[in-house]
Amino acid sequence: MSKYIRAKITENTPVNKDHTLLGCESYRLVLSPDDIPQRSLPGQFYMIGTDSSYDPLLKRPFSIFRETSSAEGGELQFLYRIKGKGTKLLKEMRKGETVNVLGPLGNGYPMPDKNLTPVLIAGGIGIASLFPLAEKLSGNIHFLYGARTKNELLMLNELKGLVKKELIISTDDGSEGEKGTVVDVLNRFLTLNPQLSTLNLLYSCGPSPMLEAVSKFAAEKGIKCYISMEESMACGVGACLGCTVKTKKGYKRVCKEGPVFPSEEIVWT
Amino acid sequence: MSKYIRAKITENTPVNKDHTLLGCESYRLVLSPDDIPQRSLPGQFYMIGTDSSYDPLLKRPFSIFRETSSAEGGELQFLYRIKGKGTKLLKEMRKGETVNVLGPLGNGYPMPDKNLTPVLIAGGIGIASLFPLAEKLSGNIHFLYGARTKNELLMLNELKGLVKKELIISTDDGSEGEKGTVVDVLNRFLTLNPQLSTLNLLYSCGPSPMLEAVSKFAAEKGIKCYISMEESMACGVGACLGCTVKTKKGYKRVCKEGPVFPSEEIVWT
Amino acid sequence: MDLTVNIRKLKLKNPVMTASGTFGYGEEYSEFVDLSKLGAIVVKGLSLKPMEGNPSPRIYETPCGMLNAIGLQNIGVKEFLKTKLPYIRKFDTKLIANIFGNTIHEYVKLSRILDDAGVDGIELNVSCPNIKKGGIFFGTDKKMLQKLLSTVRANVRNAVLITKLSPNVSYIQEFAKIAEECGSDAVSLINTIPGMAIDIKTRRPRIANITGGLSGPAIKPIAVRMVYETFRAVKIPVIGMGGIMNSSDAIEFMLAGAAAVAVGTANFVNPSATIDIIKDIESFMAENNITDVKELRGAVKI
Amino acid sequence: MDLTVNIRKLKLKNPVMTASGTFGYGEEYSEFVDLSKLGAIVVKGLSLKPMEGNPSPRIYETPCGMLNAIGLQNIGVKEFLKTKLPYIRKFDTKLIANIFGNTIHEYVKLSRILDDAGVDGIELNVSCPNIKKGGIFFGTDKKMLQKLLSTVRANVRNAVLITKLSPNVSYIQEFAKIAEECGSDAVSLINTIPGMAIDIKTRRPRIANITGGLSGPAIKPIAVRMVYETFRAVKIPVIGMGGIMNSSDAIEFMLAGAAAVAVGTANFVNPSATIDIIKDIESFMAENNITDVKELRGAVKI
Ligand SMILES: Cc1cc2nc3c(=O)[nH]c(=O)nc-3n(C[C@H](O)[C@H](O)[C@H](O)COP(=O)(O)OP(=O)(O)OC[C@H]3O[C@@H](n4cnc5c(N)ncnc54)[C@H](O)[C@@H]3O)c2cc1C
Ligand SMILES: Cc1cc2nc3c(=O)[nH]c(=O)nc-3n(C[C@H](O)[C@H](O)[C@H](O)COP(=O)(O)OP(=O)(O)OC[C@H]3O[C@@H](n4cnc5c(N)ncnc54)[C@H](O)[C@@H]3O)c2cc1C
Ligand SMILES: Cc1cc2nc3c(=O)[nH]c(=O)nc-3n(C[C@H](O)[C@H](O)[C@H](O)COP(=O)(O)O)c2cc1C
Ligand SMILES: Cc1cc2nc3c(=O)[nH]c(=O)nc-3n(C[C@H](O)[C@H](O)[C@H](O)COP(=O)(O)O)c2cc1C
Ligand code: FES
Ligand code: FES
Repeated sequence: MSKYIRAKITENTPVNKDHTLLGCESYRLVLSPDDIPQRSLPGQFYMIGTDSSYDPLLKRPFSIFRETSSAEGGELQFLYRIKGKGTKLLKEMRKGETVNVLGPLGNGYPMPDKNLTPVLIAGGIGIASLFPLAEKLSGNIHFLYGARTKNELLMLNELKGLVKKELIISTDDGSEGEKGTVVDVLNRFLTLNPQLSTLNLLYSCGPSPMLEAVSKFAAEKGIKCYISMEESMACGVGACLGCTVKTKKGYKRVCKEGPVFPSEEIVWT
Repeated sequence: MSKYIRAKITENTPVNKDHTLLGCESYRLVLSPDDIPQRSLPGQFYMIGTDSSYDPLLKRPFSIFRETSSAEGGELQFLYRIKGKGTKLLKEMRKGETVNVLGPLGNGYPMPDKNLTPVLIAGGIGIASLFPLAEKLSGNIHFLYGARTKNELLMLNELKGLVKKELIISTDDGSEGEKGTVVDVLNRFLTLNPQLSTLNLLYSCGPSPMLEAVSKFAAEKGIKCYISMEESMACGVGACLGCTVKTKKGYKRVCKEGPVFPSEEIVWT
Repeated sequence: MDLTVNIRKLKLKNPVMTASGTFGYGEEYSEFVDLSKLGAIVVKGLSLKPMEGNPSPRIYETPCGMLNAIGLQNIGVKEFLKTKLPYIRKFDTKLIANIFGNTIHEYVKLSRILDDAGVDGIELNVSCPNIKKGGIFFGTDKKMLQKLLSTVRANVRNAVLITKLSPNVSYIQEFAKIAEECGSDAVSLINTIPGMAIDIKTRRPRIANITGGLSGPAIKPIAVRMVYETFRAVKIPVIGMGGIMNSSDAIEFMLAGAAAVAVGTANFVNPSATIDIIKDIESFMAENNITDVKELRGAVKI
Repeated sequence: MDLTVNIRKLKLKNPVMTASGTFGYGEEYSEFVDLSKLGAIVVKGLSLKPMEGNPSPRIYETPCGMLNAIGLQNIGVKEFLKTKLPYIRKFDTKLIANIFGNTIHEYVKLSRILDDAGVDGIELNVSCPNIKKGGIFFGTDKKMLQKLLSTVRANVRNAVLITKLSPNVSYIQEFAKIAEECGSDAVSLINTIPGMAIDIKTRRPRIANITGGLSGPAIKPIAVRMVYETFRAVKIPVIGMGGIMNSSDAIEFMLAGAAAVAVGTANFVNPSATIDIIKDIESFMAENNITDVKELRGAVKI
């Protein structure tokens, strides 16, 4: 059961050091909802909006980053990057103000077989969706995390504490970790560890061109791969048919059949 | 010269005790503009808006309540009552956030002859516009101030300190001061002080039905009367012709030829 | 307090229905809305065969509104009857099927199938392209509309027949009159208004289909005006929609002349919008001593 | 960097003009805008005789937009020539007079007077009621429009002639084609869209005139679509407007096909909107290595 509830903001603060740098500005939003919704799965998301004005009108989808519950009630955590109108207004909201949230929504990542050590590949703010998967798998994963530049990288310390296998950081400009795209890194990583290719599983979340590259890579190597897709959303519950992606079985709704799809299903256009 | 400037909010707080009571919620807004605009006259106004969203779209007009200037810069003060969308959003704004202000606009109250002791008649939030006139006239005035109920009355202490002649408070429900409308009070006041009728001058600001009643009263008694009119505004500078009132000389713009008009000019419809 | 309204022979428990295409087949919102509380459910537009719809992006937010070009993706009438109709029938509400075809023949066939299946109402979406005449729409061509409606009318026996008008005309009331003359039981308006947005960085349209339909609060003043004009021109009931977000908006449409209203884009903003609107109409009536919601119909004071 | 654009023989220093009725006679905004920086000033609609206009309320804010029914209040062409024209002539910008009449004859007379007085452009507002035919508008009746435009065309010699189209039609490009065929130098669009709002407490229309014209960001997607459709249908320049608030919006209109743009409601929101837009178009061009603003015209990638 997903729910539509009001939630008070308990925190809404920058998460990266030099967060004012263009395209890097990222925030952590912590909400304490009036009513505790059902626990979510990694990869699921919430639609978040306000009702103070009709501009912006629609809610925006954000992956659930962390969930806690205590005797006093539950908490929902999100990581978001400033993109356009909606996120710009969200960052102006203060502790104590309320937002409306709808969720949890979508399918979430399917769990891997116990004997596998999957490779998680996050690009940019995709970290928000893969981090809880890494937690759920108790860090028994390899984690490749890429961004355009150092400032865009989030949760590095938390990742270092969590990931039990390889953690490889990369940036397009080489300002931190390896230089190159996360797909370059993936390529090198699997070339160095050929034993992982055949038996393994990839999970990826990030910008669409990256997902396409990861999917192609997975197809070439014959590795099973799950990717979390992004599309503009209106309803978030499967009613408007606005968020579809083309799959080999026709258009599917990112909000309902997704956001996580087996990469071989997607028809890239 | 009026100016269009950004101004930082330095205060935005409730001004009446039980300010949550329906229809009474009033706030004081203090702004420190980037650039000090020309000093205003009592009765002039500013258009205030934000640029965070297109809903609300238009700026809203507010009478200048107080102006201060110091070495560090000037301050503009407004008193406003919650009415609809725009004022509801305004009250949510915090210290440190910025608004856009356009002004000072309109004509303001004409100054009385030195030998006159005018009667100022404020209804409800009309106090915001007449208070600075009372100050400018150094309190050498009679002041009648009416509201629907006690909670709606603002600045009572300040008025008591300022007004040197009669200060008569009234409420429709009798919860403070005399019971009855401000026009009832005006009637009684001038009956008791017939000597004031012939030589005097009235200034009034308040809801439209009150202004109409005051105007009729002034016409009957043959007293000169200036009233500050309200109309919905778009531009505030005389360009859109949206804010007109019917006068004996055709439609006139409240934002340009007004907001203050000699009451005998207005054609009530 | 009487909240019931009649769309001719169809009695609704209250004047609030869902707008086609914004409420799926009802099921999608069943977690947030007790479907039995709704005046009626109008389902996503149905065609004879399943339709794929348009490529992405299909939606884009605009100031106080949104553009959509879903491309009438739907499961087809057969699948609808098999899986969706039985589901909705479990609830105590009326079911109105929204349909569209490329030819008059397709509309007729669809209407017959649905009428036979016992739906309560059939809403004809006449704003979709007529393939035969390439780019001419039933909804903007009076002769085509006349032909379509009289043919369909002759084939529908039980369901109430509603014509959903296109706002993309100079005088919508003229089209409403045609609907009335051809025997429509009601008209519904407005459908979305064609619009477009361009990404100045990529120089591409924001919607893959180039243009899309504008809905939401942005279009409300246009919709209210059209309902007002239509109400004065015809005697059949008018179902009003276009940017209804709350009970005040719904009441505004009723004052303009709507017998019932449909809630569209608002469902996306607030999944329980329909229920909130019904509740708040009741409160408004109580506060204003209105005992029958029908008193509001066309009661604007001119 | 070349910001100039041509509306046929009229060369503008940049593509940004003011929309009629939203900028008074220029003077009202002279405290906030260096008028010499504008591509052109389009003044409030003029009639032969001064007009009183409509009773209040004349304006009402709606979601991301506003309704207005000013009722074409204006000082009349005589007074305009005496006091307003000389004022604007002090600035280094082009002057376009927006006019309307109740009859073809009135349009002709007005155009002649203004052409003789040496205005740079005449914009015909054809969305106002034709008293003779009661409720039929030049702007929504093709035959009337044809007659009006060809008659006016024969009487204007020096000023460029611009036809301002009504959005209240099914296919605006058909009206643009008529304007082109009748010798209009350009078309401008869109005018406001008729709308209505009702106060549910008093049950009265929010605008004394009952209906008003909707403008502002709410209508932008509709306007962009119409500019796009028109640009593909005619060869004469298209002047685009409707909800332009900033340089991105202006560029969006140019990509859709506008040779120049007009800024309307935005002036109310930000009195220096026109100047900000010009500056920001320049920055956009610099950042994107665009040397000539004309490159943007119709450059949307389909
Ligand atoms: C399932 C899912 C999970 C997501 N999780 C996160 C997250 O955890 N953190 C985060 O920062 N971002 C996340 N996003 C992306 C986020 O939703 C967009 O960045 C956000 O909607 C942009 O809104 P805006 O108003 O700031 O931008 P604008 O570009 O102004 O948005 C305009 C419109 O486009 C839509 N839109 C634009 N970009 C996207 C997009 N990439 N995805 C969906 N809708 C879009 C918006 O909803 C809105 O309707 C997620 C997206 C999806 C689909
Ligand atoms: C010259 C002048 C001076 C004013 N001074 C003050 C003041 O000092 N303090 C104060 O509290 N109020 C003052 N007002 C009234 C104030 O402008 C309105 O209460 C306010 O605009 C309401 O906006 P809203 O969005 O909250 O209400 P809404 O009703 O939601 O407003 C909707 C629209 O109507 C317009 N509108 C509605 N009511 C009025 C109105 N009475 N006057 C003008 N426009 C209106 C708004 O501008 C807006 O466009 C003044 C009005 C004028 C004309
Ligand atoms: C995503 C979406 C899909 C729609 N699909 C249909 C449809 O299939 N058939 C139809 O007649 N109208 C359809 N509409 C139009 C709505 O039913 C309604 O007429 C319009 O959106 C105006 O109402 P609103 O502003 O409340 O959304 C759709 C609207 C939206 C936003
Ligand atoms: C208050 C107001 C008055 C207007 N007066 C006129 C007019 O006299 N003549 C005219 O052709 N258009 C007039 N218009 C229409 C504008 O010129 C413009 O076409 C329309 O507002 C859309 O642009 P916008 O959304 O940028 O305002 C007026 C618009 C407004 C808001
Ligand atoms: S957002 Fe509506 S179907 Fe996915
Ligand atoms: S508000 Fe525009 S003329 Fe007064």
